[in-house]
Amino acid sequence: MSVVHALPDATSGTAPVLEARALAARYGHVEALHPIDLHVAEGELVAVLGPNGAGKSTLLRAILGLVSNSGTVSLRGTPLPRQNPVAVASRGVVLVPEGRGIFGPMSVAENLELGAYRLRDRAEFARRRERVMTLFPRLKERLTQVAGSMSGGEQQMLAIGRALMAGPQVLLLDEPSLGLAPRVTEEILATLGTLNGEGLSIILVEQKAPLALELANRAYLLSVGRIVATLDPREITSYDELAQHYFA
Amino acid sequence: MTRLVLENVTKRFGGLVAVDNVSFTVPEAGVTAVIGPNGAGKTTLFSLVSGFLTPTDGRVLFDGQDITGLAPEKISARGLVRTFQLVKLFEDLSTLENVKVGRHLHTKAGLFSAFLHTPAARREEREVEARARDLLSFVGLQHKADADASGLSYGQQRLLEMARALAADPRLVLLDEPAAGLNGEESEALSRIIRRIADNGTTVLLIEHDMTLVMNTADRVVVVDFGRKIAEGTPAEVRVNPAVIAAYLGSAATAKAAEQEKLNG
Amino acid sequence: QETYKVGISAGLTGYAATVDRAWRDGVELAAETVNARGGVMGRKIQVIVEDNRSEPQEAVTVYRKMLSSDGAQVFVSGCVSAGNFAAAGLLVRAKVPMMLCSILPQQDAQLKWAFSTLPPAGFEVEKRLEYLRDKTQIRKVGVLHDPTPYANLQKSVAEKIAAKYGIEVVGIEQYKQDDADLSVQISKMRSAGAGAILKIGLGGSTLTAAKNIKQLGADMLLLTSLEDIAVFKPVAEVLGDKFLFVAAPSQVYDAIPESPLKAEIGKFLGPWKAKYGDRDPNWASRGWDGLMLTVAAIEKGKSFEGEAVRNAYEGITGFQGTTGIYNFSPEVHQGITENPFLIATIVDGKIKVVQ
Amino acid sequence: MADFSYIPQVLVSGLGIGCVYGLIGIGFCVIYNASGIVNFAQGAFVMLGGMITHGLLQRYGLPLLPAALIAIAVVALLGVVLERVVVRPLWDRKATMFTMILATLAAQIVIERLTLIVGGDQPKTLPVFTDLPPLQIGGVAVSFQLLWIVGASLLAVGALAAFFRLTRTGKAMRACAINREAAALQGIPVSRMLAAAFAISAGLGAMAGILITPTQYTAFNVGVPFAISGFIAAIVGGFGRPFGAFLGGLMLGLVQSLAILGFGAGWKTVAALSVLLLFLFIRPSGLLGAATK
Amino acid sequence: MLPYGFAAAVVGYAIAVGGYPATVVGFALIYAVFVIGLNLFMGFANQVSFGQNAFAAIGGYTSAVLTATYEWTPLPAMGVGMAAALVIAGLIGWPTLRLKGHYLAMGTLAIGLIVQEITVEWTSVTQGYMGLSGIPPMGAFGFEITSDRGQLIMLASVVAAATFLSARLKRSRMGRALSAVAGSEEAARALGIAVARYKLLAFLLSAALASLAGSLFVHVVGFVSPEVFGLHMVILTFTMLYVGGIGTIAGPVVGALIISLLPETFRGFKEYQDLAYGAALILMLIYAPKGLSALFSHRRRP
Ligand SMILES: Nc1ncnc2c1ncn2[C@@H]1O[C@H](COP(=O)(O)OP(=O)(O)OP(=O)(O)O)[C@@H](O)[C@H]1O
Ligand SMILES: Nc1ncnc2c1ncn2[C@@H]1O[C@H](COP(=O)(O)OP(=O)(O)OP(=O)(O)O)[C@@H](O)[C@H]1O
Ligand SMILES: [Mg+2]
Ligand SMILES: [Mg+2]
Repeated sequence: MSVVHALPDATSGTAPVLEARALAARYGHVEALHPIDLHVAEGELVAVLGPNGAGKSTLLRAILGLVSNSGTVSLRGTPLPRQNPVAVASRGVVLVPEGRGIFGPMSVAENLELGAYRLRDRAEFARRRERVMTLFPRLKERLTQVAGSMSGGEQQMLAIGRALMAGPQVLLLDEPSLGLAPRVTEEILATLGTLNGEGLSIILVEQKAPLALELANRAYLLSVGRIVATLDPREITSYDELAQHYFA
Repeated sequence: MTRLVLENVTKRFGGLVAVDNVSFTVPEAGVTAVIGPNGAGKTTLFSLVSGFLTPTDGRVLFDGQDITGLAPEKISARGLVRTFQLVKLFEDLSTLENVKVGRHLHTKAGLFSAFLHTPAARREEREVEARARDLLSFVGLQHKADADASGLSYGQQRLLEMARALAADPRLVLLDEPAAGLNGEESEALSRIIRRIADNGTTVLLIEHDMTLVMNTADRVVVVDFGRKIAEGTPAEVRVNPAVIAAYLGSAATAKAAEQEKLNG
Repeated sequence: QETYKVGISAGLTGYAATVDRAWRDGVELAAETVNARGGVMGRKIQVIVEDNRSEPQEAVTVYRKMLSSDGAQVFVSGCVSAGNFAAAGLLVRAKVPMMLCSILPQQDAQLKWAFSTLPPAGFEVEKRLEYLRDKTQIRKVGVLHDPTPYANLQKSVAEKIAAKYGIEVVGIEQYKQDDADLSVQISKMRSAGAGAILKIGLGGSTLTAAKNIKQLGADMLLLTSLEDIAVFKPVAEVLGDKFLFVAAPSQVYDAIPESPLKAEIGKFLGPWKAKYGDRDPNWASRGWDGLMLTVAAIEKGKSFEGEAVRNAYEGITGFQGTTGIYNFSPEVHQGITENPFLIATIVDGKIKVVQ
Repeated sequence: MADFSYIPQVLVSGLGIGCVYGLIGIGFCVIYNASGIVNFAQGAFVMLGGMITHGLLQRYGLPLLPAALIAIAVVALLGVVLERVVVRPLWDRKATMFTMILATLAAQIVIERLTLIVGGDQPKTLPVFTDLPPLQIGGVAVSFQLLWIVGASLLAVGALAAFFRLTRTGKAMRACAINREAAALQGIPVSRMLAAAFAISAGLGAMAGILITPTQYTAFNVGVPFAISGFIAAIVGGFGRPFGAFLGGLMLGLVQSLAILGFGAGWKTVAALSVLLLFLFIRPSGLLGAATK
Repeated sequence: MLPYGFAAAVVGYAIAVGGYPATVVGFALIYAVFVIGLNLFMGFANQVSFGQNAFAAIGGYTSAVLTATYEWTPLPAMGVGMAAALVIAGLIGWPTLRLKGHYLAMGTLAIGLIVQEITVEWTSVTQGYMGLSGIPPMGAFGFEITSDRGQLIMLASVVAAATFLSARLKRSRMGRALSAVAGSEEAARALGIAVARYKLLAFLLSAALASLAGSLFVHVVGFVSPEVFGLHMVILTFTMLYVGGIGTIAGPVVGALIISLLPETFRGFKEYQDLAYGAALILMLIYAPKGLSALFSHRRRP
C-alpha cells in the first residue's frame, strides 16, 4: 500500500470547491485540531477517517465556524466568513451534524421545508422534495409525524434529506451511517455515490471505513487532531493495513 | 435459567403499533442481540423492559418476577440497567463522576453521614472512586477521567455510558447500539469488552446494527421488523434467514460481512 | 457653621411614591423657607432624603444610614407605616424622635418617640357620610378599601358610625392596589342596593373604579378619600358630577374663607406654586407642617437634642398648620384633633367645594 | 332577600379581565416560541403601550389611532433594542435560560425607572375607543371596550397561529427555539429571527397595553402585576401556545372573579391559584397540552 | 479561596465599623442563608422554585407570632417555624415535583403568592400590613444578642455553617445523585436514583434554610410585615444566586454580599440609583454568565 502525500485530484486542473488552509480549532485552551490543509475538488467525494476523538467532527465544525477556529476556508476561491455558520451555510456549505440536529418537536415535513429555508423557487422546492421522498420513502410515509418521536435511523434519514433540500454546493456529513441498519447504510451510501456521480462535492466522515473507501476518491486519515496521511482508496487492499494507520 | 421473559408485549403510540405481541426469553448466560430495521421497535422494546414506557399489553418477567409497569428506578434497583441510544450523560460532571453516579445503588451514605463525613462514608467514597477508575480503564477512557463529559467525542460518550451502566453491577444490562460511532477496530475491542461483561456473569441484551459485532459477540439473536419478532436463533442461523436478509441485512451487506470476516481472518 | 440634620425616609419608589415624593418636597420647601429666614436657633437645616422603596427592610437600612453615617438628629418621615415601625426600635435606642406622615407604632416604648401629622382615620369618613346625609337621598352605601392599615382603620370607623348618619353600609369589599379590575366588587355592592361607594385608598385604583362604574352602566356616586388632585382630574372626566372627594384645605385654598388657616396655607402655597406650579399641594403641605412643627419644638425646648425635641413636641398645642390646628400632649401624638376636611367635586376641570 | 342577578355580570367581568391576562400571556408565548426565553420585561412593554399612547394624545394631541400605531412601533423597536443590548450578548455566551430571565427582569427595572423619570408617577388612562353606554344583554352590561379586547385577542391568536404554523419565517423562528445550532446550519439567520421575535412580542405587548388601559389606569409600575398574571395565563395554557394562553387568561379571570365573589378580594389569589393548581395536577399538560415535547 | 476571602473581608469590615455597613451586611448574610438553600434546589438539582419566599414567611411569622404574641423564646419558635415550613413544603412538593418545567414554576410561584396573601389577610394573627412589632432579638438561655457586632457574628457563623454543610453535601453520594437529577432525569432513573425523592429532599432542605432566614430576619429587625417576604424577595435572591454563581459553593454568599452592597454604592445617584443598579446587573450577567465566584476561581466546578 502506498501513502501519497500530494495525491492529484480526481479532476485535476480545476480549482477546488472547498479549500481549508492552516485550519485549526480549539475548545477553551485545548487545541483539538492542529493547523491542517485540506481540499475537495469539484465532484469529488473525500472521506475523513480516524479513531474516536481524532478531531473529525471538530474539523467539520471548524469549516462551518461552529467552533472557535483560525486559518482560512474558501469556497471556489472566495474566503468564507469565520465563526459565522449562518453565512457559511447560506453559501451552500451544508453540514449534517453528529447527532443529527433535527427539530424534534416539529413535523417531518416542516423539517424538510426548513432545509430549503433559503430557497424561494417553488418549483425547485417541489423537485427537491420529490427527490428526497424517492431517496427515503420512509420519510414520505411519516411526513406529519413529530420528528422527535421517530426511531434513530429514521431521524438520520431526515437529517440527510433536510440537507439535500438546501441544494448544497458541498455536502459535509458526520457519520451518516450512525445508527442505521446495514441495508439502509448501504442504500444511503449508494445514494451519496449517486449524488456524487451527479457532480455534488462531498466530505464524508465515516467510521465504517471499508464502505466509505469504496465510494471515496480520496481519504484523509486524522489522528489526534492532525492529518497523518492522505490515502488513495484504490490502493488500499486490506482492512488490516488501514487499521495499522489508525493506531500509528 | 432465564433472566428475562417477554410475554406478548405490545406497545401502541396512537395508531402506530411500535411493538406488536413480542415474546422471547433471554437466558442468564451470554449475550443476546436484538436486531431489525430502523424503526422496527427495538428501542421501544428496551424502554418497555426498563420501565420508561408501560406496555399497552403483555408482561415482562425479570428473574421470575413480574416487573411490568414498575418505575424505572425500581427496575434498575432490581439489577436491570439500560443505556440510551441517544446518549444521556450528566454533562456538568466529569467523566469519572459520571461513573461514580452509577454506583448509587450500591452505596448508602445518607444526608447525615454526608454532613458529618463519617468514616463509613469516607470509606464508601474511596471504594466508589476506585471502582469508577477501574471501569474507566475497562472501557479505555482512563485518560479522560477528569474531562467534562460534554467534552468527549461521540464515540467516547457511548463508552462512558456503558461504563456508567456497568458501575451499577447489573444482573442484566441493556445496551442500545453501543458500537454506533466506533470504527472497525474499536468495535472489535468493544466486542471483547462485551464478552468479558458476559463472562463476568452479567447478562447482556444488546441492540446493534454493526453486524460484524453481532456475529462475533452474540450467542443468540432476535430479529424484529415492524414491531413483530420475525426470527430468532444463533447468529449463523439468522444470517442466512431469507426474511432477515430481505428485511434487514440486504444482500450486499451480508456478502460484505462475510468478506470482512475473511479479511480479518 | 453647624447644621441641624433632618432625615426623611420616604418611599420615593414603590406604592407610596406619589405621596412620599410630595411629602419630601414639602419638607424640603419648609426647610428652604426656614433657612431663608436664618434657620432655627442660628442653625441652618440640612435635609437628608433616602428612598426606602416603600419597603420595611429597606427602611431599616436607610434609617440606619441616616442615623449612623449622616448623623440625622430628627426624622420627618413619609407614609410607609411598616418602614417606620421597623425602624422605630433603632430610633428609641438612638433617642431620636420622628414626625411622621403615617400611623403610629403600637409598642409603648416606640410610641413615645413617634408623632404624626395624620388626622384621625374617622375624619375623612365622617365628612363623606355627612355629605350623603345632608345633600343626597342615598341611604345605602358600599365601602371599597385596600388592605393598608390606614384604609382598614377608616373602614372600621365607617362600619361603626354610619348608623349615626342614618346610613346603612350594605357591602364592604376589599381590593388590592394593583388590581386591574374592580367591577366584581362594584357589581356586588350595586346589587346590594348601594347608591354610593366610599372608596378608601390611594393610587390609580380610583381611576379603575371610575372606569368600571361607567362600564357597568351603574348609577352610583363615587366618594373617595384624600388624594392627589392630578389623580382626580381623569376620574372626573369619566364620572362627572357623580364623583366626589375628600379635600384638604390646601387643595381648595380659593374656596375657603379668610382665617388663620388660610393665612398659614398661603405662606406655604406661595413658594410652592412658584416652584411647582399647579402640582397638588396636599401631601406637601403636610410635609411642610411636619418640619414647621419640628422647628417649633426646637425653639420651644431651646435644644437640638433628641430627647428635648421629643419632650417639646408633646408640649405643642394650638399650633396652626396648613392642615389644621395641631394639639399634642403626652397622651396624644397624632396632633390634628379637629376635622379640617371638605367635600369637593370637579366641574369643567375646576374644583368646587360642595360641603 | 339575597339578589344573585349580578352573577352573570360577574362572569362577564371575569371574562373581560381574563382576556386582558390572555392578551399579555400571548406576548410571552411569542418570544418563548422563537427562542425558548421567558421574557419578564413583557410587562414593561404592556405598560409602555399605554403610557406612550397617553403621552402622544396628551402632549401632541394626536388622534387615537395614529398615536396607538406609533406607540406600537416604538415599543416594537424597543423590543429589538432589548434583544440587541441585553439578550443577544447573553445568548452568544450561551447563558442559561434563567440568566436571561434575570437580565430581562433587570431590563424591566431600567425601563420602569426611565418611564418614571420621563413620565412621572401619576396614574394615567386612555379614553375608550367607542364612547357609548354599555350594551345591555339580558340585564348584563357589556362594554364596547370589552368587545374590542376580545376581538383583538382572537385576531392576535389567529394571526400568530397562522404565522407559526404556516409561514416560513414562523417555522424558522420555532426552529431557532428548538435547536439554535441546527437552525443556523440551515442558513436561518438566527439572530435576526430572535430580534424579530422580540419586536413582534413587544408590539403585541404594547397593543395589549393600549387595549386595556381604557378600562383602568396605567402608570410606570403596572408592568410587574400584569406580567405575573400574563405569565400564569401562559402556563395554564401550556406554555408556548398563544391560544392556550388566551384560554388560560380567561380561566384565571373567571376563577378570580368567582373567588372575589365567594371569599372577597382579600383571598382571591389564594382561591384562584389553588383552583388552578388543582387543575394542573389533574391535567399536567395544561389546557391544550404543552407546545413542545 | 478568593471568594471566601472576599466574604470574610466584607464581614470583618462590617463587624469592625458597625453602624450602617453592619445593617447592610447583616441583611446580606440573612439573604445568604436563604440563597444557600435556593442553591441546593436550583443549583444542585437544577429545578425551579419561584416560591421559596413562602417558607421564609412561614419561618419568619411563626417566630414572630410565637415570640411577640405568645412570649416564647426565639429558639423553640424557630424550630416550630422550620417544622411548619417543612410540612408545607412536603405537602406542596410531593405532588408538584412530579410535574415538569413550567408547572413546577407555576406551582411554586403560586405558593409564594398564596402565603404572601395569607400574611396580609390573616390579620388576627399577622396584623396584616400593620406588621408585628416587639419581636425579641435572637438569644437563648436568658442571653440576648442585641449588639450589631453580636448579631453579625451570629449571622456569619450560621452562613459559614450552611456553606460548609452544602459543600459536604455536594461532594457526597447525595450530591452526586442531585447532579444526576440535574443532568438527565431519565439517565438518573436508569441508574436507580429515585428522582422524585431526591428532588423532594432538596426542596425540603432549601425550605428549611428559607425558614431559618425568615426567622433570623424577624429577630434581627424586631419587626415583620408582609412586604418583607414578597415577590421582591424572589427576584432579589434569584439575582444573588445567578450573580454569585449558581451551583457553586461560594456563589450564594458572594452573590448575597455583592447584590446587597451594589445598590448602596449607587445610593448617591438618587433618582438614577435603580437605573445604575439595573445596568450593572445586566453587565454582570453578560460578562460573568457563570457567576462572579466562577470568575474568581479557574478551577473546574466539581
Ligand atoms: N465541547 C468540547 N469541549 C472540550 N473538548 C472537546 C469538545 N468536543 C470535543 N472535544 C475533544 O476534542 C477532541 C476531538 O473530538 P471530535 O468530536 O472532533 O472527535 P471525532 O473524531 O469526531 O470522534 P468520534 O469518532 O468519537 O465522533 C476529543 O479529544 C474531544 O474530547
Ligand atoms: N413516543 C412515540 N410516539 C410515536 N411514535 C413513536 C414514539 N416512539 C417511537 N415511535 C415510533 O415507533 C417505531 C419504533 O421506534 P424505535 O425507536 O423503537 O425503533 P428502533 O427499532 O429502535 O429503530 P432504530 O434502529 O432506528 O433505532 C418508530 O416508527 C418510531 O417512529
Ligand atoms: Mg465525531
Ligand atoms: Mg433505536
